[in-house]
Amino acid sequence: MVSGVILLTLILGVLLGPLVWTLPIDEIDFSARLQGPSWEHPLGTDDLGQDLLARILYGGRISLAVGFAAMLVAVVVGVVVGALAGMSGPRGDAALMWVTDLFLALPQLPLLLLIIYLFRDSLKEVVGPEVGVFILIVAVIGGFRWMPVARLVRAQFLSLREKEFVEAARALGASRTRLVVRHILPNALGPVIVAATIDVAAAILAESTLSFLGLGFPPDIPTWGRLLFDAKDHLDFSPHWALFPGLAIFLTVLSINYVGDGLRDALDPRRVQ
Amino acid sequence: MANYLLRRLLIAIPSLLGISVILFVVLALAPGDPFGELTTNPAIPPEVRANLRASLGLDDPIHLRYISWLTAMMKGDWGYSFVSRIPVDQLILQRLPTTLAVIGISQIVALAIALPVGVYAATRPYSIFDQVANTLAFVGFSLPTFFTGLVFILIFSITLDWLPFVYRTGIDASGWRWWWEQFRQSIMPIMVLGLFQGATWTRFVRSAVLDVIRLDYVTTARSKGLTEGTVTMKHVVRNAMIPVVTLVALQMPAVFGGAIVTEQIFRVPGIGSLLITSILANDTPVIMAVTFVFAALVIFFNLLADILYGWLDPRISYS
Amino acid sequence: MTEDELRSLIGRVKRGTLSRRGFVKRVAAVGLTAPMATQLLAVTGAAPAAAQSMPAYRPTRRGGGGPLKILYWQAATLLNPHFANGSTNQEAARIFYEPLAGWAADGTLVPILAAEIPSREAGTLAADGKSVTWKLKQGVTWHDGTPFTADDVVFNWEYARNPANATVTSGSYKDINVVKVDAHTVRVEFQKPTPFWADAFVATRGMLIPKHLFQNFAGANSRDAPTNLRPVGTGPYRFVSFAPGDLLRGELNPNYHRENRPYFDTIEIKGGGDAVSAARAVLQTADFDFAWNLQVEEEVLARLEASGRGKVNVVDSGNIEFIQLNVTDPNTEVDGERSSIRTTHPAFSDPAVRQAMNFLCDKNSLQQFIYGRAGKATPNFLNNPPRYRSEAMRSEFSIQKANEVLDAAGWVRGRDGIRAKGNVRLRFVYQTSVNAPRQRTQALIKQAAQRAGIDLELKSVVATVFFSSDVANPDTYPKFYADMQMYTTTMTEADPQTFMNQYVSWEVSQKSNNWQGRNVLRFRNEEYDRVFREADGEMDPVKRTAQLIRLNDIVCGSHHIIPLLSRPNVSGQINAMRTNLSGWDNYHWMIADWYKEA
Amino acid sequence: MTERLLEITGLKVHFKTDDGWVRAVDGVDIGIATGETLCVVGESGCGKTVTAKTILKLIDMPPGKIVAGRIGWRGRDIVPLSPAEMRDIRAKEIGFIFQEPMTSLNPVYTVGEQIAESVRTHEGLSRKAAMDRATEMLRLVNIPSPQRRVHDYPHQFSGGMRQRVMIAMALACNPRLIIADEPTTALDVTIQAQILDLLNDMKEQLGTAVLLITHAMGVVAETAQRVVVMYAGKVVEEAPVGELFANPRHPYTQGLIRSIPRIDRAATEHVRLEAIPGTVPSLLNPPLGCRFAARCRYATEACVAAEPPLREVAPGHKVACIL
Repeated sequence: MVSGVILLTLILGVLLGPLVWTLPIDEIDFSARLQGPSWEHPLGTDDLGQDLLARILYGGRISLAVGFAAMLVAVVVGVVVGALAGMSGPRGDAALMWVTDLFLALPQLPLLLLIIYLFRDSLKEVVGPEVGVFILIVAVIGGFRWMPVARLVRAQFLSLREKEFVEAARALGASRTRLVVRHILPNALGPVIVAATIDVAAAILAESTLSFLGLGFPPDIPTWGRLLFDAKDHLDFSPHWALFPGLAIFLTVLSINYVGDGLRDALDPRRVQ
Repeated sequence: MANYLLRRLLIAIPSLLGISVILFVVLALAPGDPFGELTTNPAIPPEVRANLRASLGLDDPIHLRYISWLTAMMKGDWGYSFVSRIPVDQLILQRLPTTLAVIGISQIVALAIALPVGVYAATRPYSIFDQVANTLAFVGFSLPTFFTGLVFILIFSITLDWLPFVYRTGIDASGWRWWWEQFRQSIMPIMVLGLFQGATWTRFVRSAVLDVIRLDYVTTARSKGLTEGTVTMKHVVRNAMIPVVTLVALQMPAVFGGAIVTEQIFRVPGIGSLLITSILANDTPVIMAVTFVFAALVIFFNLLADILYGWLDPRISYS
Repeated sequence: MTEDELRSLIGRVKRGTLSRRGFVKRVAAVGLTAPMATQLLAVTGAAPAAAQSMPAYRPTRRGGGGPLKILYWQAATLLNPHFANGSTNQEAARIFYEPLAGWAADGTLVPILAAEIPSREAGTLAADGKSVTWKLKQGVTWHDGTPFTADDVVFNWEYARNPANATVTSGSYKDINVVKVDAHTVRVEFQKPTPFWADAFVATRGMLIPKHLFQNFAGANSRDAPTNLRPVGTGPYRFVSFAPGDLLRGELNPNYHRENRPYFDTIEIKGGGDAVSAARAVLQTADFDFAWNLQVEEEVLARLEASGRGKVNVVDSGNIEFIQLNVTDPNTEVDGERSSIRTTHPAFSDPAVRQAMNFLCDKNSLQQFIYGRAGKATPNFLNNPPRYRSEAMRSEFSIQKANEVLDAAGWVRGRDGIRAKGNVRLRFVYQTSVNAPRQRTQALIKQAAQRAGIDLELKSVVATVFFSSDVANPDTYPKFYADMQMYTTTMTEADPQTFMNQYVSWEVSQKSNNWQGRNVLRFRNEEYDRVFREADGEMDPVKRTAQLIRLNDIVCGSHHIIPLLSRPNVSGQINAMRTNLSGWDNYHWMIADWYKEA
Repeated sequence: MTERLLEITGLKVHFKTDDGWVRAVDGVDIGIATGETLCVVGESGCGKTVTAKTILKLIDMPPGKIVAGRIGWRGRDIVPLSPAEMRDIRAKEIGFIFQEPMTSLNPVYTVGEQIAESVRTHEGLSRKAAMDRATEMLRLVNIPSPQRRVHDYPHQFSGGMRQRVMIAMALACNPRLIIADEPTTALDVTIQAQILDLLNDMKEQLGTAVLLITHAMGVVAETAQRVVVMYAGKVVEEAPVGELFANPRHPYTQGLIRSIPRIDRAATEHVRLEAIPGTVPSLLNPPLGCRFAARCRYATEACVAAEPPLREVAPGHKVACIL
C-alpha cells in the first residue's frame, strides 16, 4: 500500500515536478557550484552549479520511462516466445528454448557495448538523437531480459494446459488461439507480473551501468544513473550530489518491488482464506 | 547419468557455435580498429597502418575470417592478441584463476548471507527481522556495484585506512603474511560482489522457502515430531533449493557482468578487466576469446545447475 | 624587437661582450620570457645545448631505496618500443630501454646513451644540415652483459624502417641513412637539409633494442620475438616479470652506466582502473609512489591533494585542446564523401560567424573551473616550447561582441531566437569524445552560444571510435562529419614542424587518402603552405622560429580553429618522491634519477 | 465408559486475519477412549481439520491461537506444553494422516527415509534398523515388494499407494492414537474403500484408537464407533454411530444423513451436502444464537436469541438444539 503511494508520488513527481520547479536543468552557474541543499537549490548543485532538483526531476522521467518501456519489451517478447514454446509441439518448444538458452549464455555487457556502437547513429538519423538512444537502450535492455519471462511463461503453460479448466475448454471445442488468449494467458500472468516489476527495477539499474561505461544517453541528459556516475568522484566532498539520485533509484526499486510482492500475494491462488 | 551428461554436452555444442557466430559477426561489424592510437600519431605513415591491418588479416571478408578462426580454435589455437602478441589462451589462463577465485568466493559469501538470512526471514514472515532483512536486500540490489565499490573504498581505504584498494598480484611476502595481504586486498571486491548477489539471492531464498513452508509435507514432517530445525533444514530448505539453483544459474551472466565492473574498480587482473581493456583497445581476438569463455562458463554453470537440479529433485530423470 | 636586433645581441653573447644574464635581462625588457631567451641562446649555439634545469640528484650510492611503485590507470601490453602504439607501452618500455638522448622539460637535449649532444662546435653537426654524428657512450652493456655498440644503433634503424616489421617508429627512420663510423660512432644522413635533426634515436621514438636478440626476428615473425615481452635493455632497471595489462616488475640493474643510479631496488608498474582512483591511491592514501596522466577534474584533484600526502606535478607540453570550425560542408555529399573539399561550409565560410564563435568560448572559466592546472587558457595553437609562442594572438570572451559581430554581418534572430541569413541557420553539430571535462566544456559553450542566437547540438562519441582510423565509421574525428569538433592534438617532440603540418593542403583528410591525412580541418591557405615549406629547410634557427610562429598566426587568425587550453602533463607523486619529468619526452625519460627523500 | 485417551474440553482456536479474528474452533468438546474409532463429520470449513491439527499443535501459530480450552492426553493437559515436549507426543503417541497423499510426502526423499525418519527420531534406531522398520511397515500396509519399494520416491507411487505409505508412517512408532484427516477424500472411489479397510485392519491389529475426520457420512457409517458432528466451529451432536443414524436429533445431522445415496454406499464421494440449502456462516462474526439457524427449516426466534447448549438426550447421545 505504502509502496504504491510512494511509487505513484515518484511518477507524478517526475511528470508534474518540472512544471512546478521551473529552474532550467542546464543553467551553469560557477558561483554556486557543489553547494549543499539550500532554499534556492533544495537538493544542492553539481560541479557546474546546475540545480540538482531540476535535474533529478527531469532525469527521473527518462529513467522511469526506460524502466517501464524496457520491462514492456522484455515481457512482451518473453510472453510471446514462452507462449509459443508452451503451445507448440516438442520440436518447436525445443527450438525456442534453445534460442532462449542461447540468449541466456550470451555475454551481455560486451554485446550491449557493441550493439550500441553499431546502431546508435542509424537510429539517430531516423528519429533524432534522444529518441534514438532511448529506443536503443530500451530495446537492448529489454532484449536481454526476456529470457526468464519466457521460461516462466512456458513452464506455466506446460502445467496449465493439463489443468482441468483448459481440458474442459478444449473439450468444448475452443480454438487454439482462443484457448491461449482467454484461458491460459490470464492464468499465467501472475508470476509474469511479478517478474515484470523486478524487470523495471533492473532496467533502471542497467541504464545506470551503461552510463557508467559511457554508453547511455548523451551526457547532457541527466538520467539518475548518469547523475550517480557524475557524482561518484565527488562522493567524499559533496555527498549530496550522489545521495539524492541514489535515493531516487533506491526508492523506486524498493517501491516497485514491494508492489510486485503485493501483486504476488494478491495473485497467489494458494493464498489461505 | 553419463549418457545424460553426454547428451547435454552435445546440445551445448550448437549453442556455443551459435554464440560464436553472433559474437564474431557483431565484432566484425563493430566500429574501431586496434590502431586507434596510431592515427593520432603523426609519425606513423599510412602504409604502415595498412601493413598492420593486412598482417592481422583484418581485410579479409567476414566469413573467411570466421572459418579460419573456427578451424584454429578447434585445433586449440586461440590466436594472438593484437596488442601484446601473446597467445590469447595464455593471456586468459593468466587471469582466469583470479576471476574464478574472486567470483567463486564472492558467490560463497553471497550464499552464506542469502541462505541463513533468507531462510530465517521466511520462517518468520513479516517479523521485524524479515522486514529489516528485506529492506537491506533492496538497498543491496538497488545500488549499482560501481557505486557500492566506491563507497567501500571511501570508508575502508580512505577514511579508515584499513584496506588497500588496488589489487596487486605481486605481493612481496610469503606464508601467513602473503595470505593475510591477499585477504586484505581481496575482501572488498569479494564483498561488493558478494553483497550484491547475496541481496538478490536472499530474496530468491526467502520467496522459495515461503513457497515450500506452506506445503503439506512440511506439516507431515512436523507431525513426525521432528525438531523445528530439522524440519526447516531437511524438508524446507532442501526443497526450496531446487528453484533457487535454477535462479542462481540464470543469474550467472549477471554475476559475470558484475565481475567486470568490480574488477575495473579494484584493478583486479581478471578476465573481466581483460575484456574491458581489450574492448577499449579493439583487440578483437581477445574480445572474441574472452566473451566466448564467458559464454562457455555460463553454459557450464547451467549444465552444473541441471545436474544439481537432478540431484536435488529425484522427480527429474536423466533418461 | 626585430630579428636583426635579436641577432646582434646573440652575436654579442657569443663573442663574450654580453653576459648571458645581461642578454636575458635585455630581451625580457621587450617582452620575451626568460626561458624563451635561454632557448634562443641554446638553439643558436651560444649556450651548451644540454639542459640547464636538471634537478639535482642527491643519493650517493646505488640502490637501497626499497621498492618504487607506479600506478598507471591504463596498462601496458607490449614492451617493444618499436611496436609500442600508445604511450602506456612506451612508458613501460622506457624503464628498460634508453635512447641516445632525451628531451628535458625546457626542450633541450640531454645525452643518455650518447657521450655528448652533437653540435656545430664539436663538428658533429654538419653545416649544411644534411648529417649528424652521434658519439656513443663507452662501456655500456645490455642487461645480459653484451656490450652496447654502434652496430646496435644501426640495427635499430634497419629494424624500424623495414616495412615488413610494421613498426610504429618507422616514420622517424624511413627517410634517413645511418652509417657506422666506428664501434662507438654513427652518422645519420638526411636527404635534404634538416633543421630538426634530433628525431631518430632520440626520446620516445629513439629507444634502442639489442641487435643480438632481435636480429633473427624480422618481417612476419618480428612480433613473435620473445624479447618483445621480456625486454633486455640498457636501462636502470632489469626485467623481472610482466603480466600484460596488469603488472610489470623490474629490479635494480647493478651494471647501470650512470653512477649512483638507480636509487630503488625494485620497480613495479601496476595498470588498470580509472584516473580518479589512481589519483586517490597516490595523493590520498599514498599506497603508490607515482601516478601518471591524471586527467581528473581540478576540483577533485585539489581536494585529494589537500589531504597532504602527495602533490601534483604539472609539466608543460605542446598538447592543445581546441575546437575546429569545419571549412567544408558536412551535410552535403559529394561522390560518397561528406565534408568534401569541393564544398564550403554554409555558415563558417563567413568570417563573422567564426569570429563570433571565438568570442563565445569562455577559456578562463574552462581553466578555472574545469581543467584547473591541467589546462592553461591560450589564444595560440602552438604554445610550447616557449620560444615558439606567438605574442600576436589575443582572445576574449564576450557574448555582447559576438552578438554585435553577427548583427553587423546580417545574421538575424528568427522567431525561435536562432539567427539565420537567407536559408542558412546558425545551428551546428558539435562533436567530441566521451570524457567528463569535454562534456562540461560542451555544456558551457552551448549555453554561451544560445545567448548569441546560435544553437549547438552536442554529440559525444566514445573515444575508441572517435580516435580510430576505421574508414567505415562516420564518427571518427578524421572524417569530421560535423560542423564543429573538439579534441586534444598532441605534440610528440620539442620541434613544431611535424606538429604544424596539420594545416598544409597536401595533408587534407579525405576519401582519396582513406581519411589518413592529418589536416582534419581541411584548411587550405597558400601562404601557410609556402611558409611551412620554407621552415622545413631553414637552417637558421631564429628565422625558422619566426616562420613557425607565423604558421600559428595564420591558422589562428583565420578563426577556423579556436585554441582553448594548452594541456600540460599532470601526474601525482607522494611527498617524498623526487622525479624529473619533461613534457617533451616520456614520463620515465629520466627514471634513473628518481629517488625518495629520507 | 472406558478410560479416556484424549479429552478435549472447551477448545477455542482463533485465527488472526486482516479483517479480524476468525473463530475457526469455538468451544469444542471431544473425547476418545483407548482403541475407539471416533468420526468427526461436518462440511468444509466447519473447524474439524483445525481441531484435529490443534491436538498436535500443527496449526500455524501465529496466525492461529488456542484461545481457551484443555486438550487432555492421557490425563495431562498438552495445551501449555513446550514445543520440545510436544515433539515427544507427535508420531510416537499420536500419528497423523493427512488429506492429500499427493502433497503430504516430501518429493525429494525416498518413502523409506521418510518413514524411518520418525522412528529414528523417537526410538533412536540406527539408519539400517530404521530402514528395516520402514520395510516392515510397508509390508504391513500391503505394499507389494516392500524391500524394493522402500527405496522409491513418492512420485513413483500412485495416490492410493502413497496414502498407504502415509498410514505406514503414522503407525511406524506404534502410537496410541491415529488422527486421519479426510484420508480418502483425494482418492478414487475404489481406492477409498481399500484405504478405509486398511485403517480398520490396522486398528484391529494394533489396537490403536482412531480419530477420523470426514465429511462423508458413508465413511462414518462404515468405520466409526462414535460420531461427533461439527458445524461452524462447534459440536452440534455426538452419539454412537448406530444411534446417530437411527435417531439423528440435530436438523443439520438429519440433513447430512439425508444426503447419503443409500443404494450405493461406495459412491458417497459424488453427493456432498448440496441437499442442505445455504452456506456455512462467516466465522469472523458468527451469529449470536444457533449457528445453523439461518439454514434450519425448523428455526424459531429462540434459536436466534441464544446459543443452545449441548445436552444429553439419551445415554451417550448429546445434541445442541433446543428442539
